[in-house]
Amino acid sequence: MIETIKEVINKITNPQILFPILAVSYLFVFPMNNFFEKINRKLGIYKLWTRNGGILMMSGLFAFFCFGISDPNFRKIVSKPDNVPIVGLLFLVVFFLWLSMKQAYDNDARIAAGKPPQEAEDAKEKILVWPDLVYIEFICLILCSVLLLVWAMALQAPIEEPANPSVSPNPSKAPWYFLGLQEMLVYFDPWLAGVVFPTVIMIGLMAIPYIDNNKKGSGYYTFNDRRMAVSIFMFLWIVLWIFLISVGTFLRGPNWNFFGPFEYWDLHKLEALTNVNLSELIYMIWMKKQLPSNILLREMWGFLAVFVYFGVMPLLLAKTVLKNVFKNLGPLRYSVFVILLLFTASLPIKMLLRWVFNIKYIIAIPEFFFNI
Amino acid sequence: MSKNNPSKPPKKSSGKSKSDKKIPPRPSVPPAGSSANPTSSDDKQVGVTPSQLQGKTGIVSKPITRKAATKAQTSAPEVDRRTFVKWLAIGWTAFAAVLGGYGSLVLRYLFPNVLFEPKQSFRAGFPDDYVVGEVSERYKDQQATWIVRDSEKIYALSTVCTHLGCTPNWLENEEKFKCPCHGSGFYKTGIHFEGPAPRPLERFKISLADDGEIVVDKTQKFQQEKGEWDDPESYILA
Amino acid sequence: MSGNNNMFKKVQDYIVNSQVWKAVFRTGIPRTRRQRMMVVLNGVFLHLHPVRLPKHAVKVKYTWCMGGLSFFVFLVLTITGILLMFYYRPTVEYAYGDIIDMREQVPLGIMREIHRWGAHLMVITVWLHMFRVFMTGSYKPPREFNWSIGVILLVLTMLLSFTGYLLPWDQLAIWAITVGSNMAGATPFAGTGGPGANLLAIGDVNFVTSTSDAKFAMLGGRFVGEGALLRFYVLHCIGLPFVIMIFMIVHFWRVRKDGGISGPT
Amino acid sequence: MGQDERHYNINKLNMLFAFASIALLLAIMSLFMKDYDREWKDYQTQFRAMEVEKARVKLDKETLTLEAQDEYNELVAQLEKAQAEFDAKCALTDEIKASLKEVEDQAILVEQDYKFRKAELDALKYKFEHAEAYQEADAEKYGEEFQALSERVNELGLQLEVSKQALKAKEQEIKSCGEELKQLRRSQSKIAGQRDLLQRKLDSIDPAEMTFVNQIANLVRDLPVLDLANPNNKIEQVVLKDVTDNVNFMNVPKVERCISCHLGITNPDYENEVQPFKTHPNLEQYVGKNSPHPIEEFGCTVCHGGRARGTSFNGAVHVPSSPAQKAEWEEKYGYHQMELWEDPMIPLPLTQSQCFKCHSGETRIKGADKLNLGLSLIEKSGCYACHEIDKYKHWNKPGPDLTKLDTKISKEWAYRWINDPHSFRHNAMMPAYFNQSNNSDPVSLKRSSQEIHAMIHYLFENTQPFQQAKLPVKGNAETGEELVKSIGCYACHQIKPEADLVKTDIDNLRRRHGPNLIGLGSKTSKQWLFNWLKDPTRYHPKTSMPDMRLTDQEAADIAEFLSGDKNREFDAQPVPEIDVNILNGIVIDFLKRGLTDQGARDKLAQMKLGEKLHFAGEKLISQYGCYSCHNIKGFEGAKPIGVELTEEASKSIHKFDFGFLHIEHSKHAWFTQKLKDPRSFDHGKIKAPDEKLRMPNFEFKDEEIEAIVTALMGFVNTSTVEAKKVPRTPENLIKEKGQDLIAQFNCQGCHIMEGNGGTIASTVETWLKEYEGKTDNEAATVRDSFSPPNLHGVGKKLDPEWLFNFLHEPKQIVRPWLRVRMPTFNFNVSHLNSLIQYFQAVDGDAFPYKFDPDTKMTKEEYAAAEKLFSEDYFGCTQCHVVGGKLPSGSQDSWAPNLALARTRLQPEWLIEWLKNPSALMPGTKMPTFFDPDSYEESGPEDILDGNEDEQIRVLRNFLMSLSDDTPEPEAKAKPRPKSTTAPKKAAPAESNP
Repeated sequence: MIETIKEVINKITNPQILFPILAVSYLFVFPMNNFFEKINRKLGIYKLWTRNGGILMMSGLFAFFCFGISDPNFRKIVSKPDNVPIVGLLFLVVFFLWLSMKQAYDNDARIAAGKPPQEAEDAKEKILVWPDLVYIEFICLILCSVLLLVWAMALQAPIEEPANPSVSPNPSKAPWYFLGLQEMLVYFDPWLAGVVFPTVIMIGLMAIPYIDNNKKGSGYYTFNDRRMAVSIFMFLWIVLWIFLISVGTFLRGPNWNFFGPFEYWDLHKLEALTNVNLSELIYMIWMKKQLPSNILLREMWGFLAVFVYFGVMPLLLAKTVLKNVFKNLGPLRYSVFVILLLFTASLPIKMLLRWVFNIKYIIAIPEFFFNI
Repeated sequence: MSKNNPSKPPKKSSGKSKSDKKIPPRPSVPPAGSSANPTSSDDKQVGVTPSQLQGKTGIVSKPITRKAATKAQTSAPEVDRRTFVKWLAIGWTAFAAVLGGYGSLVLRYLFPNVLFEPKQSFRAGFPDDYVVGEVSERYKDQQATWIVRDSEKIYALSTVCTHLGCTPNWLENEEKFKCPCHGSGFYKTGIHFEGPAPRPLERFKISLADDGEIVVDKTQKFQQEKGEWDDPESYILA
Repeated sequence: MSGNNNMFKKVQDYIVNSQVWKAVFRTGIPRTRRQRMMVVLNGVFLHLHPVRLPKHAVKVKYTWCMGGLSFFVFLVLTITGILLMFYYRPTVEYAYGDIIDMREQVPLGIMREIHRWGAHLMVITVWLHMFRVFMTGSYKPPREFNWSIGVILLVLTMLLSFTGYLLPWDQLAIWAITVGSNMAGATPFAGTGGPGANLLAIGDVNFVTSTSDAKFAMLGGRFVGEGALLRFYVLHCIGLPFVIMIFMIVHFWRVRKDGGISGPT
Repeated sequence: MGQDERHYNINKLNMLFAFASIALLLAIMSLFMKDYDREWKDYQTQFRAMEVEKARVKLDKETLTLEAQDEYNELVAQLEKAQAEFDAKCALTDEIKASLKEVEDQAILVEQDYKFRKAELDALKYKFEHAEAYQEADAEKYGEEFQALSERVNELGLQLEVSKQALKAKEQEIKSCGEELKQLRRSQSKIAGQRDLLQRKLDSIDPAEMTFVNQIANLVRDLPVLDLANPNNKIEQVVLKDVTDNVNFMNVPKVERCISCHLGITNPDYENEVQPFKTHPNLEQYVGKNSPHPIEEFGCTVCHGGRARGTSFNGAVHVPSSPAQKAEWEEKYGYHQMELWEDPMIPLPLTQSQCFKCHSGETRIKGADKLNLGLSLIEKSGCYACHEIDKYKHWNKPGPDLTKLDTKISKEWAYRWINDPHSFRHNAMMPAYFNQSNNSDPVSLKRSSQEIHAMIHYLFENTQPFQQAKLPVKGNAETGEELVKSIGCYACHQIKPEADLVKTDIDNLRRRHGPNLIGLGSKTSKQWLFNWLKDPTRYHPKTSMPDMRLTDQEAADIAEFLSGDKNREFDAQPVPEIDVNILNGIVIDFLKRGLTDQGARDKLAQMKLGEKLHFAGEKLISQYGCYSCHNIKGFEGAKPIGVELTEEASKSIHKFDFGFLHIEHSKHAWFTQKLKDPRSFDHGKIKAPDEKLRMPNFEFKDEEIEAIVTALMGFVNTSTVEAKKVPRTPENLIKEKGQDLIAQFNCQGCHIMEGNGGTIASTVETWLKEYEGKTDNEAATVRDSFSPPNLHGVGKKLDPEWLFNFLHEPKQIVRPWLRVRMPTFNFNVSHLNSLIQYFQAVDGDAFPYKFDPDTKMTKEEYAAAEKLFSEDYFGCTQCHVVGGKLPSGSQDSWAPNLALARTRLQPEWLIEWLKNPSALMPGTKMPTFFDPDSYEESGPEDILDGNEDEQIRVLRNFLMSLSDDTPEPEAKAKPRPKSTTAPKKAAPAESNP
């Protein structure tokens, strides 16, 4: 029985399955528009953000780890000193997600009832910084110190064999906070995953205040007032960042193969990795022709796809789905926003292409290290 | 206080400091008996709480004073005060101890458990290895030490000339140490007798180990001009 | 008992009224409202705060205290980091042994554990701080710029952690950095493995080579070796802390100048 | 609550603060405790208690023995008396003190005055010199002043001397009074020195002996934080400059902290204590201060492995030597395997492996029996043929030459042999390639049979013609058997099946130098055996089988005897037919490597059966690496197929494929498994036939595996101990080369060399019993007389020229009574020279310097010598053979031919030998005529005035003059051969081992 459950979990946690599940369910958990909102209400998903929902989520997570810890493979991965912070991170993220969403929903309810949000209610009253704030901060610091000391006593900082440039450990992992990027390496070339994407992420983050011109929702927790912003952020933060880090930490073993949480990390496990480039797919498989020798001709379709994606899609979106957004943001903001959005979406799209069509590169010009 | 705080209007601050001085004794006055009876609220209104006093200083608006007073009515203030002091005292005592802990943590951290420096003490064989009246140069290069045995004792001489730190040579025929740099001369005992050296050579601490072997400890020095050569640690009897 | 008490009181009064005490603690015990305000105004650290705040801003539920904790953990890291520098030598010869000795020999070498876990904790608190700021919409005008500073602080935090990762000079360190630095080698135009590198050539002379690309600039060598160790050490101990301090000052300053902690308008 | 500008209840905050602070305080305190609580501190505390206990016991013993000594008691009494006397007479009275003080004060004053003036003088001197040098005006003035002052100083100097003398006299006066007391004290401390030392030690370490304050201090010094100052518990470490740890980028000095817990390691008092306090065994050899491997220079981990910096049980990476010990450690020390250290401790049974790091040149390392056994097994099994090992680079291929195979064996025999060599001969050296754990399934078995056919086809097709002489005479099996048993075949061969119970040791391995000779009748023909015995090198030019110089009759007899033994069971094994289908499969697999699928198929269709067999055979021989051990035509110069082993044990553990086997993940476990079942790492894997593991099975016994693993664990990168290696001096190199040759030619199968070998003696004993009718006891006592001689001291004894010729071609019979024969080995000139140099190096004799003393004698001398030689005196001829004249005594005590002394022995040695034979060769039968204890009276008085030296000299000269009817040895006629003027028979240097 327990073995079957483990088997099922091993299967489900495969990113090919788990990622789509997360991506789809995310739409209902953080509904972007009324359609999803309706379903959310109908299914009662919003109840997650109540006290009971919080208890349920936290205890569910806790129960999962309790269940898993009896398994030697799971225990080994989870209790690696450098992985413990990520376990902690998972609990913290779930907790704070719940905390923020609960307050947001409470406030939304108040606003719906015609009352100001809780923060506005509170803000009417002024509090002296000394002693309340200062004191509470001080206590926080002390508790934080306690946490740090206990952590330091409980876990030894890892130290492995002396550095050896001729023997690379399998798997070689980047520090955990970069594992999201390393996970992207599976789908993108290093220049994209390691350089362009981090840069875009940084610029995108910095650009948030300038794109989001929604006047509402400043200084209080709310979901209704800034549905679009919150749900996009949640996708980036929970699905593309925290989730990929967890995958990279717990589920990627030797040779960067996927391993379920209850699976033994076998060095010799092989996975079929057979990929084709878009050009090959089009010319050789669909058109049954040879690859043209001219690079530009060969990669014509790829360039076209990229052009359509970044050039035509924004216009199309502006006319259709994002009509309102375009109206709200104006052309300049909109174009920055939509480009960032498309960059964001390119990761799941590339993942899907890989999983469904085994596509490796949209544009593949290895002669110039230019692969997309 | 006004002296210390020249930027503030003196009048105000002096007034405040006056009231400040008055306050502390008052809340502490109520005897133990009254605290056992916290519900007798009428009396308590006489006892002035700090928040009321704040009101009196006139910085805070009236309604707050009133509120505070009502609050004082409902929750026994002197009990509050006692618990206040109690927990605060516990908290700060513990925190002071924590600071002490941090201090000793850093202090202890500064002294490692091992040293990578070359050892300052060395074993120099057994007393019988040395001939009476001879200056042994066995440890001159490695340890910068001469070991001398005379008719009654063995002592360890530093090979550093007291003039400018050169290493003198032992001239066996002339029975003296002669420094090649500036010509200082020392007797076998280390006493200087010629040249510019201002004082005799130094002697090192010397002792016998458990197994009877000689141990020379270079961290401890004995100087003749300070009369330290009589110290029993500066020689061993042979 | 009461005599003792009086005695105690007298001594206390004497001390509290002495010139030294007053010179140090300007405001005295902050019992009055005014004193309480003065404490905050006069203290160099406390005056990061305004004197009064709207109530929601005092609630931990609202702020999660994550910004403050991030700063506190940074201070802890600075102190433990300085102490670690007493025993650590950034050379391929000694680095590994020195770290081993932190556990085997150095008294209270647990300092290293505090430092390492503190670094992880700081990354987490910074992320959660940003999460909170986003959820409360606190980046909205007038705080747009400070959000951008915050993003820079986030990047610096991760870089600090990343540079520190190499210093133990064990397998974990060297290969994590190798993976990380290989990405730098794929920088477009500036890395030998990146697209466009071979366009930066005049005639047959290539200007982006393995000794002149982005990866080399990072490592001070073609691969992770002595040069990388020293560079990372200098960046970790001096370069990045210096930069992050400057940005932190700006960040804190802007928090106050942008109207204090965010709240509903 | 809200309106007073407060939000939180201050009391609750206070409480929260108090709790948080207390929590933090507790956290810090436990931090201190955790840091303070170290294993080594506990051990040191325990050790101190033990030390106190031991010191107490010793002190008591010492005191008791002292008090039992009269001398001591007397001394104590005297001392008491002297003390009393001293107190009465010489006590320092105030008066004396005052007078001394007066003199002292006077002296100080004078000295002070002198010093002041001296200082002024020095200053003035400088001024004067300066002024003169720069020709200043007042130079003259200074000169005068200087003159005046120096006179004054001289005067003062005199005064000073006087006052010092006075002081000295005064002091002497006081001192002399106590002189006797001092003398007594000194002699007491001489006698009771040991006790005083112990007492002093005890005072410093035993809390019971301390004052109260010191007891407190003793406690306080080890408290947390305060232990920064001067603690009892300290980490002890040794930093080794020239023994290093490899941290991949460079080698860094080892920092050894093992002695922080292993506190009694160098102290013989702790022999019976438990770990970690136990004394190291064999302190004279290891760790001890006067041993060749003192701990200050070698540390511990250079031999034992592990993490030298570790200060905890797990941190030092201890490794248990058995599952039982592992369980024990887990309970006792919380042991867990530390995976993240590449150099874990070597399990105790394998520790000898590390001797190889520095002693790798030596063929047999003294004291490392297990390692030696492992190395011997590697040599015997020919591991070095497939796996390159630096040490054995120049060794010959271990297997026989296969280029003339068709004359020796049949195809059927070859099939059965390759299929299962151990079924023919239980201890065959040829390992088994087939019927192994990865090729025993039905499909593989079928394929195997065709593979063998193909290889045999190739081998028999690629042979050279070999002319076999016909048997000239008919042999007699019984005589043959006697010959085999007596002439020395048993030094290298065995015939009877060896019981499995026989332990594998070096001696047994020497007996297995050549193959076991059972069942030879099934293998080869009488004729081939005859030809082989007559001249082995004709069939196999590089064989180590020597020429026994057999007559035709002898060779025929032996051939008759050996070929009589047949292995019927083996002969009955079926040989399957060639199956073309399976063969096609094999061929096409190989064809596909170079061709396309279709191309391969086309090619196959064109091949005839013979071609297929030839093609597959060639590929298979190269796949299995048969040519690594055997000479096979077409594979000259092919590279061996195995992994190089020179630094095998330095390879990262990650590079060992443990497959799906659940064994301990350590190198030694992997080696053990590999040797036990070489193919087992294929277990559970799906592999094509040519991807499968190929290492054959040698069917080693468990103890053999342990020995080989010991050797393998020593095959490491030695850059970390470069400075500690046995120095590569010319002498060492010569010795090592000689030892290497001795191992290759199995000299120690017959001779005892450097105290080892001579394993043939036991078979000589059997022969004596079987054929000479000796009883068990007789045979045991005389067996050494009938065994090959002990070669102890040969370098000093034998004339190098003679030795050279003898080794090359042992024509001269030194010991005619011996049945065992010194064979003619296939030595080349460089071998011969190396061996002679080796013999001389072992004896510390300079080579090739030779001193020829004058051996001429006067008539009287000759007469005297003859007398000594005669029956009346020493009776040399009773035992010694002289030319054709056999001795008169019993054969058991016969001794070498004295007629050869002139050419064979070194004259200098002969003198020493006559003087005291047993000093040169302990246990020799040669009687000692000149008793070394009473040398002056030992010689007969009536000859040469009883002058022993003279007697020995003339006797020596007499012996050197002896000759017999045997012709003058040719060596005398020729100049000493150099390597360029090699004797005809010796093969050129490069063609031989």
